[in-house]
Amino acid sequence: MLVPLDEGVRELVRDGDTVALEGFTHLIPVEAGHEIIRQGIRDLTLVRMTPDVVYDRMIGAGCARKLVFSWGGNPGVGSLHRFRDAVAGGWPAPLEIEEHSHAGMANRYVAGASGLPFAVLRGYTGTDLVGRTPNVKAISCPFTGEELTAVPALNPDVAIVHAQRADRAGNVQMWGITGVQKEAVLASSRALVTVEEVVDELEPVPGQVLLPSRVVTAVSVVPGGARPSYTHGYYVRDNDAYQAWDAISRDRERFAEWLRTEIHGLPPAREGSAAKESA
Amino acid sequence: MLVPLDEGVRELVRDGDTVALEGFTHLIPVEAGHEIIRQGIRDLTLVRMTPDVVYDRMIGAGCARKLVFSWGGNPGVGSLHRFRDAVAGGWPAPLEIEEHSHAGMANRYVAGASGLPFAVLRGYTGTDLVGRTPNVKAISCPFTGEELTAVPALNPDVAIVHAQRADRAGNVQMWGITGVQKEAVLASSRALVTVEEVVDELEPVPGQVLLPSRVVTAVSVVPGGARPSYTHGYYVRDNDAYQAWDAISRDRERFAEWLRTEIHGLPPAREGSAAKESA
Amino acid sequence: MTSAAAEAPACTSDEMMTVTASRALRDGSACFVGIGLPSTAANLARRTHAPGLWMIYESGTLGATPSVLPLSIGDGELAETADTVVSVPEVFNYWLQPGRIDTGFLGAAQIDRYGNINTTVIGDYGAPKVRLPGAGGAPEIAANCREVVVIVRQSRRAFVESVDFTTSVGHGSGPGDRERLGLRGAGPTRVITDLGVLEPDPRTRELTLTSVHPGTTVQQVREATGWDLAVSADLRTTPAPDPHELAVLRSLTGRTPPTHDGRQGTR
Amino acid sequence: MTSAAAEAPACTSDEMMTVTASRALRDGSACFVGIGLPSTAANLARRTHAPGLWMIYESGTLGATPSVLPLSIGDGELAETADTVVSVPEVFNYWLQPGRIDTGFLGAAQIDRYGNINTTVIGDYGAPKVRLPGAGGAPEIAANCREVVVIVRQSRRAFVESVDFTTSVGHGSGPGDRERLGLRGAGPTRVITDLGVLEPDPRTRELTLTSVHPGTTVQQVREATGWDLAVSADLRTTPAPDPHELAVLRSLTGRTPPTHDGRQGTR
Repeated sequence: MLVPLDEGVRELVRDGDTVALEGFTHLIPVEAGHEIIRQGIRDLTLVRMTPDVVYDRMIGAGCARKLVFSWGGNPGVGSLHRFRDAVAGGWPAPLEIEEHSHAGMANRYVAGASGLPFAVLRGYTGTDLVGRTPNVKAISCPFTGEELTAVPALNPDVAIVHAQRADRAGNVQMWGITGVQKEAVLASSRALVTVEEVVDELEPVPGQVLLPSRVVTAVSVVPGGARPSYTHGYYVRDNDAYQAWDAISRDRERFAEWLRTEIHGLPPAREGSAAKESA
Repeated sequence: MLVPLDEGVRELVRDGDTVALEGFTHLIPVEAGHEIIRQGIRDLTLVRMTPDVVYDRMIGAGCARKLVFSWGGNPGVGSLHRFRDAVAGGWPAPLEIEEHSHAGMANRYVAGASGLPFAVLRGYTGTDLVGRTPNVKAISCPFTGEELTAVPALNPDVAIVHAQRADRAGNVQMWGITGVQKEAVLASSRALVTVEEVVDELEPVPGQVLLPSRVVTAVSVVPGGARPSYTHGYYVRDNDAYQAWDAISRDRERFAEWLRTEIHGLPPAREGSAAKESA
Repeated sequence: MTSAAAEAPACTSDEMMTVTASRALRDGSACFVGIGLPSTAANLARRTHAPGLWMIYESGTLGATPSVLPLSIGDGELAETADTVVSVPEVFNYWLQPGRIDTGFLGAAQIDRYGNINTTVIGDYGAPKVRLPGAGGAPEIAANCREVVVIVRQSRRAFVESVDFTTSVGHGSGPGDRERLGLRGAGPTRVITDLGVLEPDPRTRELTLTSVHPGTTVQQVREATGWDLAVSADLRTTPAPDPHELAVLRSLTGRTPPTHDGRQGTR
Repeated sequence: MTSAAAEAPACTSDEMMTVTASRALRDGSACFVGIGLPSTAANLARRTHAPGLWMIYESGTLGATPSVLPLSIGDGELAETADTVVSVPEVFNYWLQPGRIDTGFLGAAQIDRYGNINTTVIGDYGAPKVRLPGAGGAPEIAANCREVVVIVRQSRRAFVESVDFTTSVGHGSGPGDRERLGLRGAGPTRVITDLGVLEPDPRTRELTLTSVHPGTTVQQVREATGWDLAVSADLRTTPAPDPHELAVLRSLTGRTPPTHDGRQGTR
C-alpha cells in the first residue's frame, strides 16, 4: 500500500493507459507527473478537467497520445505553450484532443464513479463542441419528452491525486478545495495517491473528503508533491513558478533544457560554465 | 427568516401540497409534523424515503392523501399501524401509495436538486415495483445501448428538515448522518428548517452539510424538535418512545386519545380522573 | 479439537443461524448491513474471524465499528465510529451500484425456490392481508452486491412456491434470468435459516438444502418449506458454534437494549 | 453632485469597464465568477453597492469573501472564506444547472452580433491559428444562469461577424433560438467593453450599442466592431466611476500580485 513514488508509478501506470491526474488548482499531483516523464511512459490518454503546467510538461515530454479535457491553460497566466505546440505544430508528437465543458467532464466522472455508462445534463446544446466528438449525444426524458444531453462515463485505468495525508492502512484524507478527485478515484480501475505525510490517526477535519483504503491502490509519501500548486494547511501556491513556466515553455529548446536538468537531473547541455552545477 | 414554528408551517405548508419531511433515522423533523397535524392541514402528498412514527401520526390524523416512499416502518420495532390501517382499512381516509426503492427515491431527489426531469440508475429491474407506478421506466444508454432504469425527478412544494443550528442570516448547519436532506431542500420550492439553536457564528464541524440561507425559506428554533429521534451532539434517540408507539398506534381509539392529549393539548376524553391533568 | 462440535454448548436455533451467517463473511470484505439479524451476524464476524470486515449501513456510514448492536441503520454510534459518513445518494450511487460491495445481507417475509424475495405485501397489493415495510435498499442490494446472503427463519409461511410480490430479484425463474435482466451481481448464494443452509443449484438455480443444523432432520426442513425442496447429494451438517463465537454473540446481544427485537429484515 | 461625472478622477478604459461591470451586479444576487475581469468586478461590487453579493467560483467555493483578488478559481483564501466548499460536480449540478445563479460573468476571445462566444480556437479547429484554453464552465454558465454579462475589450479581432467556434451560445442566430435549444436562462443581457455597453435589441436580439463610455465616440466603437453595429436611439453615456469606486478598485488591484494579469476570461 505504502510505496515509494517511483515504484507506485511503475506498478500502476503502463504505456497506452488512460490516466487522470486530477486536481482543481489545489492539490495537483505534479511530482507524480514528473515521475511519469522520468520513467518515459508513452502513448497515454491524459484526462483532466483543467490541464495545466504538469500536463504541459508531460505533453512536451512526449508522454501523451491524446488529451481529454475541458479547459487547458496556465491559471492566472495564460496559455499552455507545449499543449499549443503539440496541437498546432505536432511537436514532439501529434496530440489528439477531445474536449468537453466542465459540467460535461464532471458528470462523466460521476457516471464513471457510479457504475453507469452515461450521465445526463443540461449542457452543450447549440455549441460546436457537439460536432467535434461522438461523446456528446441528445437524450429524451422518458417522462416529459424533454431533450437533454448525454455524455459517456469516464473510467480511466489510473487516477492519480494528491492529498494532505493518509494513515498506515492507506485511508486518504484531503480538504480545502477537493474538486472532482473523489469521483476520479472511484471511476478508475487503479488509484495512486501522493500525500504530504502519513499519520497514525486521521483526525477529522471540516470539509474533508475521505477515500477509504479499499479504493486506493497505492499511497506514496511525497512532501511538496503538489508544488507549484498548493496543499491547504501545508504550503501556498507558488505563483511565480506558474509565471516562470510561461517563458520556459514558449521555446522548445529551453523546455528541453528544463526537462534535462529539472526532471532528469542531468547537467545543463548548453552552458559549459553551468555544467558543474548538476541537479 | 427566523419565525416561530406555527407561523413557519402556516406560511409554507398549504392544503394539497407535496411535502417532504426528510431525515434518515437521525434529525427527523417530528415537531414540525406535529404542528401540521395541529393546524389541520389536509390532502398532503407526503414524500419520504423512510416514513416512520411522525408520518404514521400524520396519516392517522388525516393529513395525507398520498404517500410516496421506499420503506415504511418503525425502525427497530416493527410496523407502522396507522399506515397499515390507512392502506388496508382506509382509516381515517384512503391512502394512495406510490412506492420505490431507496436508490430510486434518492436519485429522484438528486434529479430534483439538479434541475433535471429524471435520473438514471441500475435498479428496479425484474421487480414488481415496476408495474405498480408509471414512475419507473426503461431507458437505453445512447452510447452502449445498455438498458437501464429511469425515474422522474421529485420536486416537492415544501421540504421540512431538522438541523443542529442556524446563524441569524438563516444559514443552516447539520452533521452526523445527513441522509438525503440537502437534496430534498434543493429539490423543493420552499424549505422550512427547524433547528436546536441559533448561533452568531457557525463554527465549521467535520462532516457538516451547510445549507446556504438562499435555499432556506424559513428557520424555526425548536429545541428537541427531532424527538424521539435524535440530534447528534444534542440528545440521543429515545428508543422507548419508538417501542411505546407500537402499542399506542395499534388501536384507533388509543391513537385518537394520544392525538387529543399529546398534540392538541386537550384533557383526556375517557378517564374522568385524569381529566384534571390537562397538558 | 475433533470433538469440538460435540462439546459445543447448547445454543438456540437463532444463535445457530446468526453464527452460520457470520461465517459467510470473509475477512477484509465489504458488507452492506441491514438492521436485525444481518447486523448481528456482521458485528459477530467482525469480533471473531473477520476483524477487517468493512460494514456499510445505508444511512451513509462507511466502515462503522459500533461497540453495541445498533438499533437502527442511523444510530449515532455508527456515524461516530465510521471511517466516513456520506450522503444517502452517495451510498447507493458511488458504493452499492458500481459493485464495490462483496456481500449484501437481506431478510425476507417470503422467499421462493429461486431466492426471489418479498418484503412488500402479503396478499393482494391493492387489498393487502399484511402490508409490510416495502423495498428499502433491498432491490439494488440484490441486484448489485457481488453476492447476497439471505437470513430468514424457515417456515411454510415464509418459504413459498411463489412470492406474492417480487421486491428483490433472486434467480428469477431460473438459469440465465439475472443475465437477461442485466443484474450484475451473482444474486443469492446462500439462504441461512434456523434449520439449515440452502444454496442455488449451479445448474437449475433452484434453492437446494446443502447443510442442516445439528439436531435438525432433512424431513423437518422439508416440512418447513412450501415447495418440494431439493436436497444436495453432498448434504453436510452445519458446524456448531464454537464457545468463543457463542460467548461473543451473547455478549453482543446482551449489551443491546430490549427495544431491538431482531425481526426487521433489511433495516 | 450634478457635476460628479465632470469631477470624476481620470481613469483607464479597463477601470471604466470593470466599474461598469461591477454595477451590473445586484446586491443580494448570486454570481458565478470567473478569474480575471469578472472576479475583479464582482469583488468590487461586493465592496461598494452590493455587500450581499453571493459569489460562486467553479472550484466549489460558495459565498467566498476573499480579502484580495484570487489568482485562480481555486485559491486557498476562497475556500477559507466561503460559506461552504462543495465538490465540482455539485457546483455544476446542484447550483448552476437548476438556475439558482442570477448572473454569470463570461469573457470571450471572439463574440458575434448575437452574443455567441468563442473561447476555443481562432482559425480552423483541425489546424488552429491560435489554440485557446477551451470551454471550461462557460457553455453551461451561458445556458443556465438567469442572465449573462460578458466582459471583453472591444476590437475588430474580438467583435466578429461570425465566431470561428461557438463555445457558448448567446442568442444563436436571433429571436427564438434560445427557446428552441431549450436554454433556460436569458442569455447575454449586456456586453461591457472598454468603449461602451452593448445590449441585445429586444426584437432582433442583435447586440446594439446602448451606452458609450465618457470620452468615447460612437464612431470609435463602430470602428472597433467587425459588423455594422446598430446604435440605440436612446444612446446614453456611461456614468463615470465615482471616486469611491475607483479608490476601492485600485486598492483591490494594488493588493494583487503581479502574476495576475487579468486577461484569463472565464478562469
